Amino acid sequence: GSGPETRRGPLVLAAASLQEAMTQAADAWAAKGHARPTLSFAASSALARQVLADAPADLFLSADEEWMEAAERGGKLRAGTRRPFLGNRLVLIAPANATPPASIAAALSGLGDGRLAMADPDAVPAGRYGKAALTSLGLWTGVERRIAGAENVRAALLLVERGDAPLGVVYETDARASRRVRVVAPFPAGSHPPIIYPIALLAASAAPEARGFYDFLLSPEGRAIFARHGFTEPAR
Amino acid sequence: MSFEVRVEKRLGGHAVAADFTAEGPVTALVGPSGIGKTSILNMVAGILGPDAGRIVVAGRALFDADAGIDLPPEQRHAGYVFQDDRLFPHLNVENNLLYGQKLARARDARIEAGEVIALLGLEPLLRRLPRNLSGGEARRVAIGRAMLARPAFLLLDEPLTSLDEALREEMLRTVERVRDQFRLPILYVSHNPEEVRRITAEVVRLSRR
Amino acid sequence: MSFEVRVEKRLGGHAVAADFTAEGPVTALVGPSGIGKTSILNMVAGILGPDAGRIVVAGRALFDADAGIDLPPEQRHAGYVFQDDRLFPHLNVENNLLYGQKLARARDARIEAGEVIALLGLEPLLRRLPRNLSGGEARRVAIGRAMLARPAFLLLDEPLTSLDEALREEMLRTVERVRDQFRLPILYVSHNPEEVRRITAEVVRLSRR
Amino acid sequence: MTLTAAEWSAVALSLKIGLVAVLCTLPIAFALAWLLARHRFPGKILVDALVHLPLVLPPVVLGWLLLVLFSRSGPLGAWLEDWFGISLMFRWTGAAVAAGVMALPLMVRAIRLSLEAVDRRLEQAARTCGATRWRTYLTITIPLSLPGIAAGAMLGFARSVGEFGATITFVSNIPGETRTLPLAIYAELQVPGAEGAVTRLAILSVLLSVGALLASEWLTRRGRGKDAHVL
Amino acid sequence: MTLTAAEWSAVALSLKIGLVAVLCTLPIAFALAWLLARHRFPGKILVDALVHLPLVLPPVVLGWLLLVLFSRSGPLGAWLEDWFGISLMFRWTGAAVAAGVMALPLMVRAIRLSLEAVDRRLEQAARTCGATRWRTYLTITIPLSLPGIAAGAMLGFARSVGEFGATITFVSNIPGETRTLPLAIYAELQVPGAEGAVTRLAILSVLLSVGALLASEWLTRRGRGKDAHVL
Ligand SMILES: Nc1ncnc2c1ncn2[C@@H]1O[C@H](COP(=O)(O)OP(=O)(O)OP(=O)(O)O)[C@@H](O)[C@H]1O
Ligand SMILES: Nc1ncnc2c1ncn2[C@@H]1O[C@H](COP(=O)(O)OP(=O)(O)OP(=O)(O)O)[C@@H](O)[C@H]1O
Ligand SMILES: [Mg+2]
Ligand SMILES: [Mg+2]
Repeated sequence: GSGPETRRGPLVLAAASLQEAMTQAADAWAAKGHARPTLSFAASSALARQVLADAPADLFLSADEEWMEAAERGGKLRAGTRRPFLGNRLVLIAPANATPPASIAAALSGLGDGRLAMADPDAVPAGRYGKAALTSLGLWTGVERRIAGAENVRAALLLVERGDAPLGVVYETDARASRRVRVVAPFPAGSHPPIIYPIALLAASAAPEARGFYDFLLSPEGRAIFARHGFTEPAR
Repeated sequence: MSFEVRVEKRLGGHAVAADFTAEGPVTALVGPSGIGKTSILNMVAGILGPDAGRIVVAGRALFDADAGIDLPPEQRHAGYVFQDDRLFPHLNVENNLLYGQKLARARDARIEAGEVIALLGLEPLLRRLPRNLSGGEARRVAIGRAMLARPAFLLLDEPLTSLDEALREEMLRTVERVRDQFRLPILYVSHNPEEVRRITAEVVRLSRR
Repeated sequence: MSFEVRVEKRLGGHAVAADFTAEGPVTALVGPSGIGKTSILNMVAGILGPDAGRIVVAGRALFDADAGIDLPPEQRHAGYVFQDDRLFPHLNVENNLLYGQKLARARDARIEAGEVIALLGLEPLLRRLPRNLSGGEARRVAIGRAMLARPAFLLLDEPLTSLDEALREEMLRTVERVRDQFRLPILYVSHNPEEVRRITAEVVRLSRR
Repeated sequence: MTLTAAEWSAVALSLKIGLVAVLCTLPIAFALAWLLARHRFPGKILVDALVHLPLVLPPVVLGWLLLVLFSRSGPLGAWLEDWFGISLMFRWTGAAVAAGVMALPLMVRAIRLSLEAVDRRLEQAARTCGATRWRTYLTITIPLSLPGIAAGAMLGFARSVGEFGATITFVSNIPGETRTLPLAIYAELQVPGAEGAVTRLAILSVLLSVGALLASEWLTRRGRGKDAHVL
Repeated sequence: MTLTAAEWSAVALSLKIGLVAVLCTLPIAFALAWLLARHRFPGKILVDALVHLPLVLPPVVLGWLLLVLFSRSGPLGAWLEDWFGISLMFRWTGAAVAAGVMALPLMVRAIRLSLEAVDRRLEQAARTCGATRWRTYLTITIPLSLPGIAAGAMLGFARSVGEFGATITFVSNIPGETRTLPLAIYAELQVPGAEGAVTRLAILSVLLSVGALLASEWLTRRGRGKDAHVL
């Protein structure tokens, strides 16, 4: 449970896709005798807007660099604390019970009138990475009209889990978390810009242990927790 | 035999009951306020269900608890002038007047719309909505609507309320004409003994037991 | 001088006008249906604004277009029996009756609630809601409410409609008592010449020009 | 303000989906309102609660329920597919279903309020004039509850135009097919610095519903007018 | 069904926020409904459109607007901070504001429908009986529009309980402070295979609003009852 007012843990604004790993990290930190951090999960865009509106929070973990960049330009980050924190991989998935196609290209050519589920390719970070990857593989024009743009990666995952879409593009972390989908193949790392989850302390941060928790997350011990959920070291 | 009414009905704590058979064309129904005159008219019209009894009008059984007969109001063909008018607020006077006529399969067009409108002096009001009518004007529209529904019998609940002397006289003469010419059975509620005396000798008097 | 009424009002295409001064306690207002009797009562009560004119009751100017006087209805202290009752549907009979009394600063308690309730035979109905009343019962509640509002004058729009002979007699006697004992000015609309004759000699007759 | 093709498409889709949703939901909403206003039956509170469901549950959950029901493997979806060859998944018709479901509770409530205010004695009067039960509904009950019907249609349309969560969850965000104004707005909101585009789209939403507002006011006023036999 | 502490907290928060939102919005909604039902004034259609705004715009946009208005640097936020030392940011009070704003159009419409159905002649009768304009509102107009007030409160409460987009955008998703049932459901939806938890939370939402439904039915029935001087 959370401590009394005087020992309040830092308030962490984190992208929703980090929920499980982040919760475990907070538990681990609290287990060391620290005040448990308060975690608020939402879309990176919503959280970044709150940061820009001077939200009284301590830490911000975004699912993409763009919103972190916007927060920094707005002067809302504590100078020098913005770091690339985590990386991730993009994979093509299919329902677990479907027959496995040989490759990404083979899978996509067999799409027929089925849909390719992915986060909105024009807006949501995972969708934009996916679009870039498919474009560089020369597959985008073939599937462009078959895209089902979901609200976020988890919604895309759901469509594939239920078999409503025969294929989907999601993060490897999402694919690993679900038993009802199978990875067809990962996208080559070079086919899209590096996937980076940046972290930063906020200028408005006032909680005494904010810095401590930030350091903990970036420490090998902290990173190990995220690695267990499939997150990688961010590409430099 | 124009009306044969034998009904019982509990309303709240109060019991309404009537048992009469009327021969003549016009039957007056009188009695103190709250005795159940309107309730009886409602039962004859079919909008209030008796607890028990039997209602026959002009030889046609409208309700018979024992025989399981209970005709819906639209098959009873009453021309009912309600005590409280009940004009349709969204229809103008003309459409109120013609509402019943439009629905009746031209059973018999003995009573002409033009004639009724002239008789009741409603020409200047045809385009008006009910909310813009005076009390007496609304009363006249209610009377006209009932007469134009091509009724098989009339139920008149204090029809002359709010009418001035001249209109009252006109209306009484009309009722007399309907009585004598068309021989429609009429059940007539009134508190005015003079009115009753003029129109019929057959008076059913309800009283508290 | 009880009433001094000089008003003009256009209603739709129709023009209502009156110009009379009444001395006696009771003034009867008669005229054909639709001539404007109710409209005049509404203007005296303050719920219909005249286009022009002047209204003085018992020496008090309620409305004067030239002098810019226009008292709101609640300051006119009318006891108004509406032609269409207008009982408050969400209040039971008792609360309808006492509605005005509760609001009046005990101006004068000349008319007692218990007395009025007994007179109108309303005891058994006190807990009833208006929708469960017969026509005559509702009428009596409307009369009671007006009398109990501690009025400075009475506006009675065909008050005896729907009342049986006995109640009519009772009510007429009550009006006479109010007239003689309390000397409240009364404006009385009726279509019944006999009723009018009995209650006053001062008759204002409205007619079409 | 000139619009891009994508913006036009979103406006047209929102209008189409809103109109279809309201028109198709209206009879259902009227029937439910009538049931709730006029009848007592065991389980009434359950029906009432069910009608409110789309209001109470977060839209995403509703979208998820629709997905479960109408996907090819879902009970209703399989039935629609087998019998009519219709699939709602990823189609604008699915978006209209989502919008209609979300609008339903608002429409039912408004219509029910008006129905409950209709004076039953007027219906009795119509019956004695010879009108059957159905004829009475058409000529008395419905015209007298027109304010509620208009208000319900207005609320429903506005709700449809604003519907986001159930739609994107159920039928995804497909340009030209299911990308209504809110979905287009959502896409813009994900990108920093697109506030201008968001504002433009939001203004379009508001204009759409001001149009609906004017239409519903007109309808109500007409209903109060002189010759209002609606049917 | 035993609940975890987190679930309890979400239920309690939803209830608190829903009640506060409805109670605080009710007088505003009544005033607006009264203005729209009883008055003609230039710009009326604008006020009407503004009232519908929260219905038409996607909730996320509303949340963002609230964020801009109520942030410390925003016009209203700065004012609240300077004068009252209040901040809504990341507080349950902010969630109540968001819920109230989203509920407003539904409440206004329902109340307005009932107000428009009140027979003005009864108000005139009250005036002649000596009631002032205000007294007449309290003793006649408000009791007679109770069905609409109850329906509005019910709709508003249900909408508050289901509110997600504006809340998460405005006041984030903070356990024990702003994580209401819909936000808790959102959190569970991020976990694959948590359908069970989502269902539990959804059922709790439904139960909350069934309670509200029963309360509003009771209120309406009481209003039709015998002694209904509400004030
Ligand atoms: N819904 C109801 N619930 C309880 N009592 C009712 C109801 N409707 C009518 N009553 C009572 O039934 C009795 C008969 O009413 P009804 O309207 O038939 O009287 P009436 O003879 O027409 O009186 P009036 O001459 O005053 O019109 C009255 O005492 C009335 O109060
Ligand atoms: N809102 C309105 N619009 C148009 N005309 C109206 C309106 N209200 C009343 N009138 C008309 O004004 C005239 C006077 O109405 P009023 O109710 O004063 O008549 P009245 O003398 O009381 O008649 P009655 O004896 O029938 O009650 C009538 O012709 C009526 O149709
Ligand atoms: Mg009667
Ligand atoms: Mg009159």
